[in-house]
Amino acid sequence: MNALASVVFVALVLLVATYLVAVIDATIMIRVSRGRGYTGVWMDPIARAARLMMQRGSRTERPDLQVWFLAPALLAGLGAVALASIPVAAAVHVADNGAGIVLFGAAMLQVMVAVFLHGWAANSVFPMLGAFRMAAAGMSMSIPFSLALITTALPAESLSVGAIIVSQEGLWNVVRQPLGLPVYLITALAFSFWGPMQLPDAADLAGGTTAEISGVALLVWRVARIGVLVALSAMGAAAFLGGYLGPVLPGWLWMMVKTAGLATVMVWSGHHFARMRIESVVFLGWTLLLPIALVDVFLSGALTL
Amino acid sequence: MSGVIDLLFWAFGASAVVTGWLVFRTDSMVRAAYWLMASFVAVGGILVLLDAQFLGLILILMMAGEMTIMAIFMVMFMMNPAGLNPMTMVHQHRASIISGAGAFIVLALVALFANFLAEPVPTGAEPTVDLGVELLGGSMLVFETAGVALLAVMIGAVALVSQQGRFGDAEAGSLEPSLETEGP
Amino acid sequence: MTLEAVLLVSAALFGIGVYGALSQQSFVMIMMGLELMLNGAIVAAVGFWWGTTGGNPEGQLLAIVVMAVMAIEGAIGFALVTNVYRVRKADITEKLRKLRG
Amino acid sequence: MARARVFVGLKETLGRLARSGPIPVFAVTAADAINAVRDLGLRREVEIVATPRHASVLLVAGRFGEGPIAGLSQIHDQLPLPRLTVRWNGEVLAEIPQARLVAGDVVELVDRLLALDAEILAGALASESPLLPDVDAVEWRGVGPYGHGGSGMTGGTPFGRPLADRAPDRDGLELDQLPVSVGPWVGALPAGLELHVKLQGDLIQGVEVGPKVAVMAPVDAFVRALDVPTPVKLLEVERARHHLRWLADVLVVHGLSALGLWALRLAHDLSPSDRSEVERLLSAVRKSGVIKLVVGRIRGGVVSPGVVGTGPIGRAAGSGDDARLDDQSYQELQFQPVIGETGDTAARWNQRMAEVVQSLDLAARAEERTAFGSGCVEGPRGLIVSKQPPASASLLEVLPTLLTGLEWGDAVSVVWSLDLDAFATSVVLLPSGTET
Repeated sequence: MNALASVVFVALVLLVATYLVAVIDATIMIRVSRGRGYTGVWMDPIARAARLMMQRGSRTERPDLQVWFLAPALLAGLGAVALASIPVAAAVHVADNGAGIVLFGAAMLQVMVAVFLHGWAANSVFPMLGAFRMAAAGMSMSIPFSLALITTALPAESLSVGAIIVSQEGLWNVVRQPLGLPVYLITALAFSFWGPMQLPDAADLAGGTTAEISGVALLVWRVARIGVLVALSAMGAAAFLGGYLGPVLPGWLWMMVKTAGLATVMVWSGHHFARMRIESVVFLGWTLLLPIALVDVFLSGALTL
Repeated sequence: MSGVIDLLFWAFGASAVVTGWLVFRTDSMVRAAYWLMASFVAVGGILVLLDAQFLGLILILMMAGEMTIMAIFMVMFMMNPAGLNPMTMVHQHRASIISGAGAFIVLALVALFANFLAEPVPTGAEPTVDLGVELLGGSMLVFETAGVALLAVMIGAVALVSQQGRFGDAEAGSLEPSLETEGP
Repeated sequence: MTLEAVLLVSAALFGIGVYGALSQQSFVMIMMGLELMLNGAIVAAVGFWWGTTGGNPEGQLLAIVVMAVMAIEGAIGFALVTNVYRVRKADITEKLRKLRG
Repeated sequence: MARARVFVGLKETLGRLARSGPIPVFAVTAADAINAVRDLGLRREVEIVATPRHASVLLVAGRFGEGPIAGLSQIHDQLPLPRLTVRWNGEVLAEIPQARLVAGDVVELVDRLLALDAEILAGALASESPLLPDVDAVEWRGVGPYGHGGSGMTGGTPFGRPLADRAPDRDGLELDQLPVSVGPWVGALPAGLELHVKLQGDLIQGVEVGPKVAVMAPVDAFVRALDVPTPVKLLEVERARHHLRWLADVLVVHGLSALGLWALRLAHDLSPSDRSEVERLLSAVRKSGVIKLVVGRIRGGVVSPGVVGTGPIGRAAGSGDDARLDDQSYQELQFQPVIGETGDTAARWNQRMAEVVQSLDLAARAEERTAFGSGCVEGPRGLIVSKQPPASASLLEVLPTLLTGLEWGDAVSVVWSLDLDAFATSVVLLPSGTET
């Protein structure tokens, strides 16, 4: 019973958050494109979802059908698992066991697998190129990502996200580990393949891994992608911005505000920075972010001692 | 509660074995790689059930990357990696089956009939914390050795694959070997 | 969930790994067999730690060492496959009669 | 029974909800309709999508030449059900006779689209059935002991399909080369451009440009200026508009769809007074890092003045050749062309962005002056001479050498940066319609 309740809880949180992020995205889109006097922002995501629900799915010649259908569900599930490892308020969490942050990291690295399978299974050239791009970007970003994340566990002397939040009572990690949050956010863009790192589903691949899907599959994929972004923002808020800690307002509200803030930053970056070349992404990950992340680890370790 | 645990354990165990078996049964190389990853994920679940959360999760975390690399290598090096045309690429098949089954039977017999001392993990223990203390305490040397070994391997691997390796161009002295067996 | 059950699963994984490593022709598939054997080894190691050591962390340490071995095997294996392929254009064992350059 | 009613109710609700959002449209456009389709993309009721899989409506716009339109039937069948084809400002399609004919401007088209879409969503209108039989292009048949066919593990034609052949690559490995053909109608490439590419991973090992799609050449202000002296103001505003529309396209391709929409809005009703707004857009584009960090990092894609001497491409490569220099009224305006150096992708971006501002400046100072009318005009793509193919036509020949060795993403950037006229209409029509 309890398990069922928590599943429903996570699913609801994910859906609501996804809708809100979609609205934020539409709003920024309107503002940047100078589309004055448009009021349909709140309706827009719902309308698009409804249309996709009414569409039939599509087939390519000899796709890997099971994998093709499962990949969007897998991505959605990974977003949910990742979100489940994060306390939304003091001691309110679903799966923050002794090593919650490792669970989160594991789920996020599996995103790479979901996207690769999604692109591979379509048996079509643009999706396949998208899959290879995701593999390259994910490989280069996974180590800085994990390092920046695991560093926040040093002051807490624990791998549980709850303990990490509690350890920021006096001072948030964003101050204590100034290198952590930037590295985390950049790599998070790669794992939610958003904005400057929107490589697998890029426009120069006519939609990349989504180029051959339509209808419900496309809807699930888009929702799941935003869900991953939400999970990444929530973890950023928990690991660097003190999660539910904060004056006056109740904890869950603080968590929501901080998560929305980080999500907005990432979505905003998508409309203001051009998509990077895959080569630059790999270069950035290995030669810039990796050393910075290592310095971050050493500094924080020294500070903790 | 332990009923649920048992159920989960058998579910994980069965899926680990079945997916491990499917690795060598599928035609699609990408599927093979990710069946193997599924097996690892199931094993990770088993480890979590065995109170080794950290190990289980880190295993899943590691395998995402490693199996993606595997899949890409399969796509690179195998003709028809999508398995659009069925093929079996095996040799000494019967011998392999026999030795595989033999290994299983021997180990299974050991597992069933050897008697091990029963000292389970005490309830309320914090294995993750203990492991951390151990890694940076008593067994630091082992841990560091593993790290250094990995570093050496990274350097060695790069030296091996770089086209201009330590011993000059990797192409040097390359020749296409024939599939015919030399001599009787 | 008893130690015997855990060891049975580990034995099955190891057996499948042996079969794969011996039967496959493609280098990468052989590596998969090896990985599967190590997979079984991890299950056994953690199983013993869980069942017989009374929570002595060195048991987990063994599993970590096995994982390191796994990573090493992967890295060296892929490097060798790449190099062999580059020099000999060989991707299956039958194409490698002799190991001399 | 009851369940059926619930299902119908649900479908109605979904349909009503869907109607409040944009209609995803996949456009197959001839040369004379490209700008009209861009204006269509400005309407909130419509969203132009990059792949037929995401579209509800297939829009075939503009006047095509004789014969079937390449790949149209396949695209039609790729649209998910429920689907609908609309033929805009053109003849009846041989392939899709049931396509709804719409004549008129964007407003009329949008009204018609809304009505048709509402009917389709309500189920009042039957969705279009596929045009082609759903059979494999080549029969799949098993050969050999395991059906892998022919010679050994690597080779033969499995199920009658040839395997990708292997070729050496830049890492000294010998890996598969996928022969794929892209286009002529795909969001990643300019309309009408068909490429046959040999891909190794995402590295392009060989390119052939497919056959051109036959279309009627558009008659724009520059073509009219061939024989009628035309106000400088009009010409320069048109030039700036052309470059802004190009900018909109490339921004979308580089993931900046919002800025692209902004550029389209500016281009839609552009006047010399918009200069400050345009400069705001251009600085936003520069801030996005697309020039310095993306196209600026591409190795290759350099077009020398020897290949294309005129137009923004030639000037970006350092050639000072510009027909406006020889025109009297431009001389009165002290016109001096902007001249780049490197001739690479980034240079072409900077060139056009600079020329937008310059053209608006010229238009602001032009007063009532008129220019050209003597059979040769400096068009937005370069020199236009009556009775001769446009200068940009030669770009299609050099495309293979430009793209080979680039990664796919870089290749797409280079292609778009060329502002290709993929139809390369060799026949320039005069206003009278008589071919010269």
